[in-house]
Amino acid sequence: MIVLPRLALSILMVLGFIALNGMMLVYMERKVAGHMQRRLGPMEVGPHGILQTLVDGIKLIGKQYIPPYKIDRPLYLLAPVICFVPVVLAFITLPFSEKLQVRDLNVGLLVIFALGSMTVLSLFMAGWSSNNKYSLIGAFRSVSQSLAYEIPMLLSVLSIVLMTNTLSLREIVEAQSPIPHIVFQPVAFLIFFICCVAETNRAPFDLPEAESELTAGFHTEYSGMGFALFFLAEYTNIVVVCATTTVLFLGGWKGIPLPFMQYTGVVWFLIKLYLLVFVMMWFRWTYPRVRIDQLLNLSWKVLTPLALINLVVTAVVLKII
Amino acid sequence: MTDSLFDLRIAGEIIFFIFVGVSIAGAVIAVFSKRMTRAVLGLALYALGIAVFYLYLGSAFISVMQLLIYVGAICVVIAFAVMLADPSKQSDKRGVIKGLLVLIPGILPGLGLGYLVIKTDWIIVPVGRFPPLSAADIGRKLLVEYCLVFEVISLIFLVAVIGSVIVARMGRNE
Amino acid sequence: MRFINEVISGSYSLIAGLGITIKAFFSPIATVQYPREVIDITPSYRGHIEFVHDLVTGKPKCISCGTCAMACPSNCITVEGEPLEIKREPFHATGWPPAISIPSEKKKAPGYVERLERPLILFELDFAKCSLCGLCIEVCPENAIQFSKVYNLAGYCRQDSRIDLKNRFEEIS
Amino acid sequence: MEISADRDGNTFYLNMGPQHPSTHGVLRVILKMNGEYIQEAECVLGYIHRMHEKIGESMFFSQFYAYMSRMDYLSAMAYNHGYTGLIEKMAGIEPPLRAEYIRVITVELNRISSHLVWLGAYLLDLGAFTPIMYAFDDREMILDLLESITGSRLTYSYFRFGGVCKDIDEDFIRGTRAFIKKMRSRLKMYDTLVTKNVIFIGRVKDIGIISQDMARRYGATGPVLRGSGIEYDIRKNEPYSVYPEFDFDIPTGSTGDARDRYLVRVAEIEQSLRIIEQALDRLPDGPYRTEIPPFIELEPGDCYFPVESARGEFGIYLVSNGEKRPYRMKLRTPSFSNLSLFNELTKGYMIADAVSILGSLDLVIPEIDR
Amino acid sequence: MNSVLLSEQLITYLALAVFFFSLGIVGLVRHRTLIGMLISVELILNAAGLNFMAINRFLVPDSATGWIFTLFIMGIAAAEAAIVLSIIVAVYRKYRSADVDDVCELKG
Repeated sequence: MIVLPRLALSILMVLGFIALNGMMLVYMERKVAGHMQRRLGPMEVGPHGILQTLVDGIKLIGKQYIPPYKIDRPLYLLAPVICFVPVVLAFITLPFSEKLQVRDLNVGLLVIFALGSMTVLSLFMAGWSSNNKYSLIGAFRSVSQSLAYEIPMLLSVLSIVLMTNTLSLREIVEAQSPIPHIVFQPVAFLIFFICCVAETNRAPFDLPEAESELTAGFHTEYSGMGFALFFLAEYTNIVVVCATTTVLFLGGWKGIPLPFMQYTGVVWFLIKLYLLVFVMMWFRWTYPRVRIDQLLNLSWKVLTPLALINLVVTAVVLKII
Repeated sequence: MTDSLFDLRIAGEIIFFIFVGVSIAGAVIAVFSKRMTRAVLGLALYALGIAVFYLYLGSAFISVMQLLIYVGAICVVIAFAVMLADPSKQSDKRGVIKGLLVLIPGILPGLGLGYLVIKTDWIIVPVGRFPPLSAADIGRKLLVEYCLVFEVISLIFLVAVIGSVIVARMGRNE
Repeated sequence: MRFINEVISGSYSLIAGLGITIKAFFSPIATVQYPREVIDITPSYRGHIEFVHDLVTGKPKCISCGTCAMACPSNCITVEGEPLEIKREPFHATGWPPAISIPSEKKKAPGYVERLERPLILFELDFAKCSLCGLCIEVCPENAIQFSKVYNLAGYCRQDSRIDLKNRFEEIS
Repeated sequence: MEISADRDGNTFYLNMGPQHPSTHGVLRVILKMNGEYIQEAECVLGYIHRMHEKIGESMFFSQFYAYMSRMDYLSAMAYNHGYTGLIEKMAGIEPPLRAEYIRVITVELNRISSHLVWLGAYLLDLGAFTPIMYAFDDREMILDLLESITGSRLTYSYFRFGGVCKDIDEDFIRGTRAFIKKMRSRLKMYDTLVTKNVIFIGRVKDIGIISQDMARRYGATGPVLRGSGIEYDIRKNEPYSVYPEFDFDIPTGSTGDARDRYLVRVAEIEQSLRIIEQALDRLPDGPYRTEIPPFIELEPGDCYFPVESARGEFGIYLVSNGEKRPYRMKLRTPSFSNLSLFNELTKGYMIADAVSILGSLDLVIPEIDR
Repeated sequence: MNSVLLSEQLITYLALAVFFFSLGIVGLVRHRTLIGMLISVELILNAAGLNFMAINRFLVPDSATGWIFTLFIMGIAAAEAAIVLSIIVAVYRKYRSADVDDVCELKG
């Protein structure tokens, strides 16, 4: 049986990818921010500041653990872990290329959403247990936000599921072999991507950690590794949602054929993935933050009806065809 | 049965017991914790354990739905209520005897059911004979065989949504 | 209809904003990489004060009259001259400053007295208090002090910020 | 967790500040909240109170310059202008015309730089990270220009009784003209990036509406007052210096919400550019300073002299008893009056709106506490 | 009974379900707040779902009836949670408490 070694290798690769990717994304974010603000960003550690994130990570590991007064300690300690683990588990089913996939589950899409919805609980726990009102308000916001945005997200994905008749991510990619779904479903793509931005708490929807209002929101009281885990989870989450978008709408690993396409498809996948990540960063460094009621209004009054209409139209069109 | 396969099954068994522990711990926390936030966490752990049991029972779909609905929706909604209604001031004034007395209504049906479980002669059908069911099968069944139930449930959902909105708005006068 | 209009114009504004930032992304940077590149300081830069180098005598022109110390809003200048037995001429009513000299064109102004020189013992500037307002330079009757062009000042303790201008002058010259 | 709540359990208190990203300094606001909604906002002042008025009473007149810049570090020039103008008015000193023009140019440049800082910081409060960098990029040009004549970048101490301490040169004039040209194109950029942005409009429109009556009641001045549609500008209504010679408008808003205050400030940048342009065109030759004795005395009497700083009316009331030091000095600072609006403004708004309102009032905390 | 592994025995799941069911009932009696009671109800419902799944798997593996019932239970649980929570919020607004002992009068 090669199951066990394969599993171990996959876990190693996923963890390595997450760690590297976290570093890479933080570096990318700083550089994108820097250049959009006509600065250079980090330049000191390593060539062009590549190692800056590593140094920051080491600093965070070395930091003292400072529990605030009157915290709910088990929850306080568990929250970063609970935030991080589901995000990592989502990599189980993400197809990076035809062969580079830990496990193709026939309910892969649902797995990703289920795991994604678990993050909210950790934000709630972090906000509640820190004994800080700013954290509490941040937790409030994150819970209501993710509740509101999960609905249009799932609805917009349903139209894709209707088209492909499967929940397996690999089959969804295979289904868009000449033309990616974004061509047929631009509205669903837009809704899904907006919901992704909101689900990952990125600007302009970064209300749970709005620093000018709530100092740092739910992780105000975290320092050192707790903070690092939240941070890493946030960036990994970005990759997960962008990868999901790539799989659902942009045709996954499909692209101009390369040698060993079964493996090198990952190149196309990563290009599409990081393009989406770049767009997310682009949003963040351009827009002001929306207010909580506007955020909820956008979800309930615009995105949800739009997604429903899109779903119905898709169903009708599919029936006619 | 090769050795390595046997190892894999043993590993599966170990993981199973880990999650038995997790779910029992979660349930105990959910029931006996004084702080509601911890109870919510307990419920989440318990739901996670149950989801893993469903996986062992051969249904990844139900397992994922369990995660999505229980951890992702119900726990979050309960967390929301905890924040809104703030029941953390709950005081447990019961004495030890009363506390133990509370266990009786739980233990009695438990014993009864346990007796039934042991006494009944279950006719086990070997699993491997049939192809595994998929999400598509469920969908088909849901919309053909159990169509009426499905409709009734959706009606209940509608009523629930409208009702909860109305009830939640009731107290708000301003 | 109005709603759709709003949505369209709103989306357009968002896309226009994105256009601005992406243009900035590809345009050259506006910052200076400080330790490697340094911008020249302007000629009128105000550093801490220092003595003017008198080309004739090669000594500070300071006559230790103490006017600068009196003019300083933050009391950061300490001037000590050798004691001289002189009759102090009143400047205004309060008997201050003790001695002051003035350029010849100013001599007719009321309240000034004749020039009296006192050798300088100590001229100390507490830079931590100094706000670089330049009043000491303006009131100096001999034009003996000026702004230096030193700008990277740092120290480990409060004493480091006390600059003895006399010593500094001697070190430089 | 424990929440210090009211007896009815419905409200709780949130301490915003003294160290909070959006109070821009050590201002503390005690918010009485009902969920995300604010019921009361009590401002607690005095964290950096430095007794400027009392210090003024123990100093010679000329010594107080440096302290003037330290109140409002963003528009220090206007504060110097106010103080200089007051003493000149009381002592009957007539500064040369060139000095007055230089004063107007530098004050208006400083006003633009102050508005730019406000623009960036306000958008930072609203969660946009990039405009502050662009604003600081533009401001850097102003600071370079001012540094080239005054020698410092923030607290200038440039004015003197009877003139300014250093003449401007050709380089400065050329640089200023280049800046005006660049700033006009940059204003278009801000218009696209910020003013028309739908998220920005959503965050500022109909937020913190100040009615005309309310603005008058609280003694608000500056863009806060003009945002509510009252055309009141010291430069026009009580002209000082050479402002009557210039042709410029007073931008006013209509509804008095945060967006109007924003628009008024952006329009003021344009008007300031116009003033600078005219002043550069008509800059007269001649001396830049009249020599007066360094330690002047004032006749007994009192005087109030207001100027229009970037934040509103800054006035000094000074009582002299004939000595070299003032007998009593009272500073009227605009942010202090404008802040007093905050409690009434935020009632019923959300905490995010409170940040938006606080930013739109354009507060400089050292000036409030002085 | 051709397997020795406990994870492949019907009795394990049934025992677990019975345990969780009794625990849920204990919680229902023990908790005084509405939210706590709601959590206990969720425990009971999940125990029922586990029972359905186990019996479906071991007794009628060719049918998906148990799965569908579990799905329905989840749906009902979600709807029930939503309703109960809205009631809790309404009650809290009225009585300033989510404690059942405090909410003992029936007039509106």
